Parts: sequence; C-alpha cells; structure tokens
Amino acid sequence: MLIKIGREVNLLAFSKKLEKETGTDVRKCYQCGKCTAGCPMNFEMDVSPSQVIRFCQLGMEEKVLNSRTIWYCIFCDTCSTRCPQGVDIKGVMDGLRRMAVARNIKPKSNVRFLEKAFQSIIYLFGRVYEPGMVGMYNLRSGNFLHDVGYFPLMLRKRKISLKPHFKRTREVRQVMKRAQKMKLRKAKELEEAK
Amino acid sequence: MQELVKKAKELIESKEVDLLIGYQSDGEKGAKPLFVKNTQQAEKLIFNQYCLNNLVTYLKRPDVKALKKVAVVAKGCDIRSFVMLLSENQVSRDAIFIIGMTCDHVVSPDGTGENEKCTTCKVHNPHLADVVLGAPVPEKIAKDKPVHYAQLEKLNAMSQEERWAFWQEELSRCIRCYACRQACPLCYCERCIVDFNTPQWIDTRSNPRGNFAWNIVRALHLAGRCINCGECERVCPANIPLMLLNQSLQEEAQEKFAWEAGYDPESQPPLTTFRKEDDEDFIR
Amino acid sequence: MARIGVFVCWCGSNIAETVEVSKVAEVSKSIPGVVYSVDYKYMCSDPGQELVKNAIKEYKLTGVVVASCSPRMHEKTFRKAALEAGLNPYMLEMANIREQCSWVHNNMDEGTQKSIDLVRMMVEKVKRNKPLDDISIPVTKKAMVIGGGVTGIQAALDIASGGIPVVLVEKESSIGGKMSALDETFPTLDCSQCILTPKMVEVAQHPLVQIISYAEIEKLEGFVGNFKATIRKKARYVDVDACTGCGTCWQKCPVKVDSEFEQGLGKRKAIFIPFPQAIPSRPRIDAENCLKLTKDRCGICEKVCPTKAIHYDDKDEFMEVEVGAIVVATGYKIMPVSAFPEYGGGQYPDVVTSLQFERMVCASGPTLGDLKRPSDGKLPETVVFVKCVGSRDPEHYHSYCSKICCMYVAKQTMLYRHKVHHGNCYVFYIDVRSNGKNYEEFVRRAQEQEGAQYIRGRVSSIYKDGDDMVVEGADTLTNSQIKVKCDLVVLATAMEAPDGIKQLAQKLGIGYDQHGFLTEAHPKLRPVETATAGIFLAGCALSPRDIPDSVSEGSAAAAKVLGLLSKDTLDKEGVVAIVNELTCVGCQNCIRVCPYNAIELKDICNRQGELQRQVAHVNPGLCTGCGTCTPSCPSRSIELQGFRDTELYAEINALAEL
Amino acid sequence: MSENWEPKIITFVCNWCTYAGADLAGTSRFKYASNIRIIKTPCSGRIDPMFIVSAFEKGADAVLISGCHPGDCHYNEGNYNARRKFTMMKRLLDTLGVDTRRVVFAWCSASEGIKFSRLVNEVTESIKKLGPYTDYHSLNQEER
Amino acid sequence: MKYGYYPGCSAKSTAPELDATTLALIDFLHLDIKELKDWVCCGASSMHSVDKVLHTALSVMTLDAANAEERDIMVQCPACLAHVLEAKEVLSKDSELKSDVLEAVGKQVDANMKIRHFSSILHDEYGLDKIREKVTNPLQSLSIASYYGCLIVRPPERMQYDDPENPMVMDQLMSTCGAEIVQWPFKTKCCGAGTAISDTDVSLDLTYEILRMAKNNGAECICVLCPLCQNNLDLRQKKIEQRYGEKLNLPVLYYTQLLGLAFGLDPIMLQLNRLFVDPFPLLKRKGIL
Repeated sequence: MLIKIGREVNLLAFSKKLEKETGTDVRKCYQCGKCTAGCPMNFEMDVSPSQVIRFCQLGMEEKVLNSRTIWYCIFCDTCSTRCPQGVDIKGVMDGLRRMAVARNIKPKSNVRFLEKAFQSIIYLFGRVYEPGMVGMYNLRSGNFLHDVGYFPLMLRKRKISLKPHFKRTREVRQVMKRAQKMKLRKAKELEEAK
Repeated sequence: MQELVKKAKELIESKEVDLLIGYQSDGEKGAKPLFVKNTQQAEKLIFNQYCLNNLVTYLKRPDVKALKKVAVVAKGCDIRSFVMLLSENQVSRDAIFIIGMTCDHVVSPDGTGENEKCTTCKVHNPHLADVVLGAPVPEKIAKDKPVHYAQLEKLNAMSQEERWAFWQEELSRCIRCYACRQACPLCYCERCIVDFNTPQWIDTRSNPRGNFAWNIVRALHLAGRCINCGECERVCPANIPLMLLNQSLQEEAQEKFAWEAGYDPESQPPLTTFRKEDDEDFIR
Repeated sequence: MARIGVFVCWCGSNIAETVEVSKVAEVSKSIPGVVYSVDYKYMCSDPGQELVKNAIKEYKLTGVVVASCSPRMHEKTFRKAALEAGLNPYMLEMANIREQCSWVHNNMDEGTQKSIDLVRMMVEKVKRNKPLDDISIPVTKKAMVIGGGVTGIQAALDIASGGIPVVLVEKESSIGGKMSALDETFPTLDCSQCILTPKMVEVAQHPLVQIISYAEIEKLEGFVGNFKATIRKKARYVDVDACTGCGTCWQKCPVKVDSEFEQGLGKRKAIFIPFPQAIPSRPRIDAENCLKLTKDRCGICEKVCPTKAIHYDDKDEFMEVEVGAIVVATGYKIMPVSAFPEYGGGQYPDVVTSLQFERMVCASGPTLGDLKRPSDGKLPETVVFVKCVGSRDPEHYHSYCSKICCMYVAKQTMLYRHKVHHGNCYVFYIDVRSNGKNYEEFVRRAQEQEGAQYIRGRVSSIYKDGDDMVVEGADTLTNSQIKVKCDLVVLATAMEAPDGIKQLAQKLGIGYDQHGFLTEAHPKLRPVETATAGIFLAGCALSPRDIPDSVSEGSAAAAKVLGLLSKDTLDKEGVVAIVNELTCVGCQNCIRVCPYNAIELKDICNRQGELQRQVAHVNPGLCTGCGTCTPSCPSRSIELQGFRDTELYAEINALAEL
Repeated sequence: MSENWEPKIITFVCNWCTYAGADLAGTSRFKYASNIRIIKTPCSGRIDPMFIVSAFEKGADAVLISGCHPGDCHYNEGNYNARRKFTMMKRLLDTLGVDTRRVVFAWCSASEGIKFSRLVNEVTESIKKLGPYTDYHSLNQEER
Repeated sequence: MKYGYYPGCSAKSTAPELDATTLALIDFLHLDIKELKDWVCCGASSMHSVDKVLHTALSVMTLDAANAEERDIMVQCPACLAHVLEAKEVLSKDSELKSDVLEAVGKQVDANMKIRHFSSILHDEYGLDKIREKVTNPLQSLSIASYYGCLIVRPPERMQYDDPENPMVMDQLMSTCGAEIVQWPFKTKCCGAGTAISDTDVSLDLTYEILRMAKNNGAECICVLCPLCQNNLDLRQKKIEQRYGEKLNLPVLYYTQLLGLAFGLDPIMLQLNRLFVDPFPLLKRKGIL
C-alpha cells in the first residue's frame, strides 16, 4: 500500500469532519491497540479497530468507509470503555456507518438489511414486531429461510406472536417524516454551501 | 415579652452582663433601641414586628467593646451579622450574650406591610444564640436553596445605559453623611478608606465622581459579607436604594462561590479564600 | 523636596529608531521635581553608569528614573550603580521604553509620546518611593532530609560531607527505600543490595548524620534558614538504644503476617525488622497484629529480650529540630494489581506487579530466588510482561509515562531467562523508551540475545481459564489479536505519589501537581528547588525517575543546601508588607489571603498586660512581597513596600494629565 | 469626539507573567497599538479593584488587567484571590451601569508574547469602536 | 419511588417472561411502578447507525410519555436504558442535535426525570436488606454465574450502573437470595448481540466461549438481565452444543425469575416453561422447586 500525501491534502480535514459527526477527536489516539485487543468482532474485520482510527488520522476516508469493519462493529463498547485516551471508537464506527449510508456505499454485511427492515417495522407499528422484521430482513438479504427454523419453537414458547402491536404510530410516522425532511434539507444546504 | 423581661432581669441581677441592648417601644407602631443597665429599665423591654434595628451594630462601638460582657437582643437576621463579626475577629464569643428572638417578620421601614428582607429569610429561628425566646416559626426556605431578590430583577432587566442613568440619578442625592457606614454592623474600620489621603482614593466632596466612587467602595467592602439586614438603606436620608448593590453582590457570591454570609462562623468570607475551579469565563 | 534625575537611553538604534530620545529627555525636564535629564547611547555601559553615578552626586538626586530596556534586564545593574553613588537602590525605577515601546511600535510620534508618559509615570512613582533596606536573616546551619531511600541517603551523605549536620527522617523502621527490595538493576545487572547497603552503612556511621526512623513530619514552622520541624516518632515499642538487634524476639514471636517488604509474598513476625540488612537493625512491633497489644496475651518478646528493650506502653513521641534547609525525597509507590479490574482486579494470585516479581526472583526473597508462581508454586514456563499498566492512561489512571518500566521489564525478562533457560517470555509494549546511557543496547540485548519476545500492543484483559492465565492483547504491527496462555503475568504498574504526600506538602507549604508529585520551582532552571525558599526536592517525589537520576538529584539538592547554608546570614529584598498597627482592626483578611502564612495576629496589650486588641503582624522572613494582602485590607493598614498605594496611584495619576 | 482621538487604556499587569509576556512581545517585535500604559505590580493579587475606578476617573477609556494563568502564579495563589475580587468588581460595575466592555480581564503568561500583542490590539480596536468613555469622564466635570 | 415502567419491545415479544416476572415482582413488593402508557421503540441497536436525529427523537418521545405521567423511568432492557439515557444527555445541553431532535419530535421536552434499571432500583433503592426479609425459598447451593453483557455497564459514565469490568449488582441480589455466586471473568464480555440474526455463526463463537467459561467456573445456571443476551445464550444453546460437540446444559434465567423463585412465587407465573434450556431438572435437584 502506498499512501501519498501531496500538498493539497489536509490530513486534519477528515479528523475534524469526524469530530463534528461523532464528537470524538481521533487525533488523541496513540495506537496502543487496546481496542483491537478486546474487540469481540475483530476476527470478522478486514481492518482492526485501531487501524480504522489510524486511517482516520491519515484522512483515508474511502478506505474506512469501504471497510468490512464498520459493518461488523456490534457496539458492545468494550473498546471505548477501555481506551486510555478516551477515544470513542464505537462512536466513530457508528459515525462512519452513517457517513457510508449517506453516501450509499454498499454495506459489507447483512446488518444493513436488518437496519432497513427495522426502520420499516417501526414506521408501520411504532414498536418492534420480530416476525415481520426477520421476514423483511430475509426478503432484503435474499436469505429467505434464515432463522425460520426457530419460528415454530418460538411460537410454541409464545416468545413471538403473530399479531403486531401498534402504538402511537401516527406520531412516530410524523417524527420519521420530519427527520427525513430535515436530513434532505441539510443535505441540500450543504450542497448549496459548496 | 414576659420571658424577655425575666431573662433580662436575671442577667442584670446576677451581674452576668454589664449592659443589655434591646428594644423599647417608640409610639404605637415603632421601636427604638434600649440600653438596659438595671432591672427597672428592663421592664421597658419589648419585642415585636416593629423591632427593625439591627442591634448587633452597637457591638462595634469602642465603649461597648470595653465592657466585660454585653447581652444583645437579636433576630436571626441580626445574628448573621454577629456571625460575620465573629469570623472577622471583631467580637469575642464569650463577651456577648445573645438573646435570640424567633421572628416571623418585621415591618418594612415605612411601617407598612412585611419587610421585603423577611421574604428571603432562612433564620426565622436564631441559628446561634445563648438563649432563644419566642415560639418556633416554621422556616419557609431551605438552607441550601439560593435566594433571589425581587427588586434586583427590574434593575437587571435594564440596559447598561439605563442602569447608568438610574444610578446617576439616585447617587446624585448622596450628601456623604456616611449614615450608611455608621449603621452597618460590618463597617467597623477605625480609619475608613474614604478618610485616607495618601493617596486620596475617593473624592470626599459630594460630587458625582466622589459619590460614585464612595458607593463602589462601600459595596465592594461588603462583597461576600453583607447579610442583607438593610440598615444602610433604612437610615439613608436620601433614600438611595443601597441594598440593590449589596444584593447584587450577594447573588454573585451565591452563584459563583456558593456562599451566603452569616451562617457559619467557622467558614471564611469568599474574598479571603478561593477554589481553584472558580468560574473564570469573564477572563480572556 | 524631590530631586529626580531622568536618564534616557538610546540603546543604539534599538530605542532611538522609534523614539525621539532627546525630546523625551527635554520634556522630562518639565516634570515637576525633575532637576536633571540626559540621553545617552548606551546607559548600561560603564560610561553610562558613570553618568548616572556622577549625576546622583553632583545634583544630589533623591530619585532616579532610567528610561531604557525592561527592568528584567538591567534594574539590578542600575540599582547597584545607585547604591555605589550613595542612593538607596529602591529610589531608582526604570521606564521600559524598549521592550514595551520602541520594539512594539512603528510610529515615531507615538513612540515618543508613550515614552514621555512612561517616564512621567515613573517619576511620579519614584517621588513617592521610600528608601528600603534589604532584610538580613540568620541561618541555622543544619539540614533535614525527609525520606531515607537511595535519594535521601545520597543527599544526606553529600550534605554531611560538606560539614553540615543532617537529620534524616524515614517513615519506615529502616532506611533503604524501594531500592533495597530490588534484585538486580539495569543496565549493568549489578545486585541492588550489594551497591545500596554500603551506602546505608556509610550514612548510618557518619558522625554528622542523625537517622530518625519510623517517624514522620508533624509540623513545620519558620522560613528559609530558620525552620523548626516537629517530628513524630511513632510508637515502636522497642527501646532503640537498649536493643542490640540480637533477633531473639522476632525468632520467638508466634504471629505471622504478610510482609510489606516482600510485597505480600512472604511472611514476617509481629515484631520484626523489614529485611535482614535493615538500618537501624532494631525491630518494631506492629501494633495491629501483636497479641500483647491487641488481646493482652503472649508477651513473649518482652520475656525473651536480654536487654529489656520491649515497652508495650510506648507512645508516639515528638521532637523538635531547628534546621536551615530541607530536602524532600519521599519517593513513590507502585499501583497494586487490584486497581485494574480488566486484569483481574487482584483476584488471580498469578498476576503480580513488577515489584512482586523482583522479590520472586531475588536471592534474598521469600523463595530464596527459586522462581515459583504464587498460586501453586509451579515453575512458570511462560511469562507475560505487560507494560504501561496505569501509566499513559489519562482516561482511567495516570496520563504520565512511568519512565522506568521499559528498562526494568527488559531487565526482568533477562532475570527470568537466567532462571528458566527454556522459558518463554513475552512483553506487551506500546513504545520502548530507552533513552539513557547504555539503555538502548540493554533492551536490544534482551530481545536479541536473551530471548524476550516483544509484541507491540496493549492488553485488553487477563483472565484465568482452567490452570492457565490468558492474556488477550493485540499486535498492532500485524493488525491482529493475540491470546497468550501463560503461567504468570507481570504488570509494570504505574509509579504513583506515595500516600500522605499531599498532607506533607501542605505541612511544608510546597506545591504538588494533580498527580500528587511535588512541584519544582522551574522545570528546567530550578529543577530541585521549590517555590518555598529553603526547601528542595529530589528523586521520585518529583515524578518517576530511575536510580541514576534520583541519586544525581540527591546530590544536586545537597549542593543547593550547602550553598544556602554556607553563609551566616541571608539577604532578601526589602519588598515586604508592613502593617500600620494604629489603624489595623485585626479582621484577618490579610492573614487568610497570604499564600505564605507570613502574617499572624499579634496581641496589643496595655501596660498592665491586658489584651487591648489584636492586629496583623508580618514576618518579613516569610513575606515574599506578592502584595495580595493589600487590596484585601479594607482600611489600607497593610502596605507592600515598593508597591504602596500611593506609589501606584501616582502612576495612574500621572496619566491624568495627558 | 475629536478627529484624531485615540483611546487611553490603562493596563495593570503582574510582574512575573504578563509583564514578562509583554517583554517577550517586545523582543519578538510583535507590533501592537501604542494606546496602552502599563503599570506593574508584583502579582495580580496586588491589583486593587479600585484601580479601575481611579483609572476611569483619570480619563482612561478602558482598563486592561492581566496576570498569570491559574496554577502559574509565581506566588502560588495570588491570582486565585485576584480572580474572586475581579468577579465581584465586574458584577458591581455591571450593576452600576458601567460599560463593562471597557474592563478587560485576561491571563497572559510569560511565554504568550503573541497573546499579549493580540490582546492589546483587540482591546484597542474594540474601544476605538466604542469611542471615548464620556459617561464616566463627565463625572469629573459636574460639581455640585 | 415513583417510576413508569418502560418494558421495551423485546419484553413484549421475545422476552414475555421478563415482562411477566417484572410485573409479578412489582406487585409482590408493592412498588409504585406502572407501565408507561405511551412508550415507543427506542430505535434499538440499529437506528443510530442510520439517522442520529430520528434515533434520539424516538427515545425523546418515551421521555415525553414519562413526563406526561410525572414519573421517573424504570427500564428493563439495557439497550432501551442506554438510549433513553443518551436522549436525556442530548436534552441536557444545547447543541445542534438537540434542536434537530426537538424539531423532529415537534415539541419541547424536558428531561429532569431519573432513569434507572430495575435491578439498580431493587439493589439500592428497595435495598438488599428488605429483599433478604422477603426470601422464603432460598436458592440454596445453586451456583449462579451472573452475566451482564455489554450495554448495561458501558459506557460507564452514561450508564452509572456498576464497575464495567466486574459488576456485582446481580451477584449481590442472587447471594441475598441464598445462591452461591460464581466469580468469573466474562461477566461483561459481548455475546454478539444483533449479529445473531445477521451473522449467526459469528455470534455462536462468542456465546460458546461465554457458556464454556461459566461452566468451567462451576456455574449451574446463568442469570441475565438483557433479553438479547438471554436469547443468544438460551435459544441458540442447542445449536452451540451441536456445533462444538460439548454438552453445556446451562439454563439461562432472568434475574427476575430467580428473585421470584426465592420469594416463593408460583413457577407458572414466573414462566420458567418458556426457557429453551429446561431449568426444571436443576431446580428440582436443588430442592428449589
């Protein structure tokens, strides 16, 4: 790998952008690796958590947004809790994921389908309704029979019901619409500012 | 009343005190100081809602200081000034016998209605006394609750220019009689800074410059010490609202230093101590 | 009448380029009180100074204003000249027309005008100045060293060799400190006790050194050259003079408790000396565990003592010493394993601190040098060393680097491999900091020749899985997680300020930082001094240090003490506060704000000796001239000489005429 | 206001930090406005709040007060005491309607030559915009 | 003590036994806690990665629901707890996010209420001493490994629950009930959380390690408080046993169920039959049932 740093490159720009998005300053990291050492998902990651932070320090936005890592973080927060420098690694992962979503970068894990399914369910019912969510997830991920084996078992134990429960759905939808509008408006403002 | 007179006689008779300072009536709706040296005089002692004066002020007088032991009738608010005198080494606890009076409220200086200072009072029941007389009065404000002064709000709402104009108008009436200084229980310097002439900090004439400087220095010297007894304003012949300045600094001491004067004789006045983490937003 | 001379310097072109110096001198003449003014190319030169001296004599000047550079540059120079010409040096002031005028402004008119103002301000001030005398303070030619570790021992020895008597106060029952517990020391691998014990003996036998062990500082009064320290000699229950250190008592004592010296890995008795080479080699009784003192049983030690040196009714004793200077060498402590929950929080016996490891390998340790792991006595075949535990972790523990861990971990890997030739040892590190003479070579040797395997990454957690300890770390160089199964984990835990150091600092009136380390007067130029004159620092009391640095500082502090105590008296500037006792009402404001506790209440009595009133009184030896007292005084009864209200007010007033 | 009016700014500094910082600004040749007149005190703790009043009485348009940063005080804690006095003084002046934009407090260390020069320039600039402090100065004229 | 109960979606779907036992305990201990009428989903473990504003807004709606009933909030699900606490944090100081969130919610919402987990309330508000008095059926000789998971302890400054590396709240509750508590190192190790659905294999590795470590340290059952942890450890235990060829047979009970047992509540009410790993043989062997 060759990292080219030309005169036009501002290494700090991405750190600053990240700080705005996540409230954490990646420049504090001195690469001790404690986050990587304790990450339960590290073995699924192409870039270790400490390396993600390093790439962020070097301003390598594309590299991190296209990594598997940001999609495999499960937000257990072991990293941030133990970080000696108070870097919120989990928060950075979360922020990077939002940046990737905003840029429509193809996710490297199925988790994104779960997120989408989840969003639709909340929109429909206001509270989570698992069978619908897993079903929708399966549709989106193309893995139609995933976890279906557990269905009868869970039904038998009455751990899921086939009847969704509705709550404040109108309000929830309004909130979601407003948030969506706000997002579009901000994106537009940003565009215009450029 | 009976118990006050009884206690006073007891103290005088037993020669426990040389002098007792209390109140006597002054017309139907009034009270004035009474200096009791014998049991006969003690008969005149009263205590009611017209007992406005802060008698602790008399303790700073050299002739009173010279006495072996003095008893003073004091309300909770007055005792706050005694606490400050204690903390500032101006009285000896052993030399003073405090007859604490429970007090629901006193009247305002013009004799109508409840005195404003009583609405913020936290010591309707004396907090430091050798004997407490009167029935307990329920406290309305918790000790740790910050106090706000209603009169200040109007002043604070003004623009800076309006405040300037307001004070120029008010202070223009000052005749530099120093009654405020005399009445204040905490103005006890033997040589006041205003009488100091090398250098002369403050123009001693009654002119805008001198009046302004005098009132600044007076308020500043009371910063973190004023206990809101209101005596300065009550005695001011020009009716200058002096308490506004004192109260403003009381609020500042509360907000910035979590301090209220006159409750704990062990603690230090805020301008003689500090915390490293004190607010310094105003410093560049 | 004031007769002021004004001397305006060109400073070559430095001032003259932006300030019309001749005009400044000319206009100065019109300031009331000025009887002479002149400008000159280099006022600080010998002819320049002569000019000042001659004018003082010729014009009988009562005050001088030199308008030139910053007083930080030449105030001393000119005041000395004034003194030589017979003028009190405090009657000379400088107007700073270079640093604060010609160098920061471009415009000639502005520069000239400002210079005239600055001169006028200083003329007005100097007119009101009062002659001041320097204050001469007598000196007690004796020193105290607090802390009997290697640093304190070195300081005491050096001071005593200079002929000054020393009182060496040690908190524990023996001097020797942390170094006496170490096995071998980097980078030469010499045996710690072999090099330390001769020094301990030397200091103990030095005729000018008095060792007071098992004692602490109770109180310190006074000031530079004239301290009075109260020392609490803690109850030892053993008469040190009668005791011969024969050892019968601790051999017979039936109580066994964990030994602090052995870091909890070995046992000691309730009457004990911490280690065999202890100095003084006199035991003390541990009152918390002694059966006689806790339950009034046993009493064996008293029975067996051949010299009747045991006294169960012993009490703390206080002694006062008067000293002229103090060296604080209180050392450090290291963090215990229990401080780190993610590393087991102390629940696993096989996770130890590096100091425990020293005892585990030391030939005089509890196992006599046989390396056995604490849980089951097994020989550890695989050992993991973890660096930066509690150091460089501002979020949870300490932000600083403990400085010595890199080196002693390398050393400990060697000690380990020397004991267990076939053993594996791994070191988790973030950086290797080996900046010292032969240090880098030493670390390379550990890795290249002694078989230490270094892994770059921090450890996230340590836990026990069956019989094994598991260390979960990372190797950031390969970007992977690393799990090591091992028998023993050694944590290089952070060096911390010792317990009670803040209280000690407060008693001594010296500063400490947020970590509890004592603060030096200047980190570079006054590294072993404190802001309090006469109190010096050395060793780990300041921050983590290794043995060579600590010993050097012990010597450095000793040199400072010797310098200070070489004179019979000390001179200090006359810029101190003075109280007007006539107007002072004794409100204590100044006493409360004084950062140096230099002010106290003084009783004013009448002729019959009856107390009339109390006023403030300044101890000029302690006063440093900050002036914080002055504005706190409502009646202006305390004034800082050289910066009195009337002098400062004159400066403000001088500007009114503009 | 006359055409070429220039603000008069009286500055009180401590000897060890800000005075040295001002010296550093000089040795570094950081240029700044010539409107300030520095009065040196040993410590910000020596600066009496009444100096502000006197300065205004003597015609100052602004007062600048600066000492060591907290923790840096040569006398350990003089500046902490000063900070409390300044807090009170600022509130009092504000209550009295004094234009507190004209009373500037700062911490400036011996190494902050650049901060000192910027501070002076900023204060001078802002006072130039505010104009002379005629309100206060007029107190001198009216005599009763 | 006056709390509104925020059960969260899980308690109403995959963890009905948590919901039921919570209500049973509230009833049994006479606590002034009742379910908030208008709570909504907290956005769970995924919404924050999509839209921070919306994610926060959902929790703010629940805060609003508590305000309407003038109650503090008692939460059972750690994820919900984390999110409402986060929302409270956002509302506590001015920021762009705060104004955006309030705009999305469409009204001003204050967050002055206390927000606590049910186990904390039992542990230090109701108090261990009072719990001890209520124990009629001690969990004698039952070795319990308490498993807390991630979200309840991290980030510690937000959750204010207990030591993030070695929490003791559940352990102390259990030992108060007479159980033997197991000290083990994986109390707060991650179980894989939502990956159980999206990347099942990944989570199996993690859950296996946890179960194995509990068993090796002598645990006979596991006590949990998080519905997702419970699911991962319980529902998938059989698959883990198959995959790693090791018999684990560790029942995974909610702490509320275990408390209920110790209080002598009806096992049917405690819905022990809903667990996938059958706890009845163990409980019978120990004489608890």
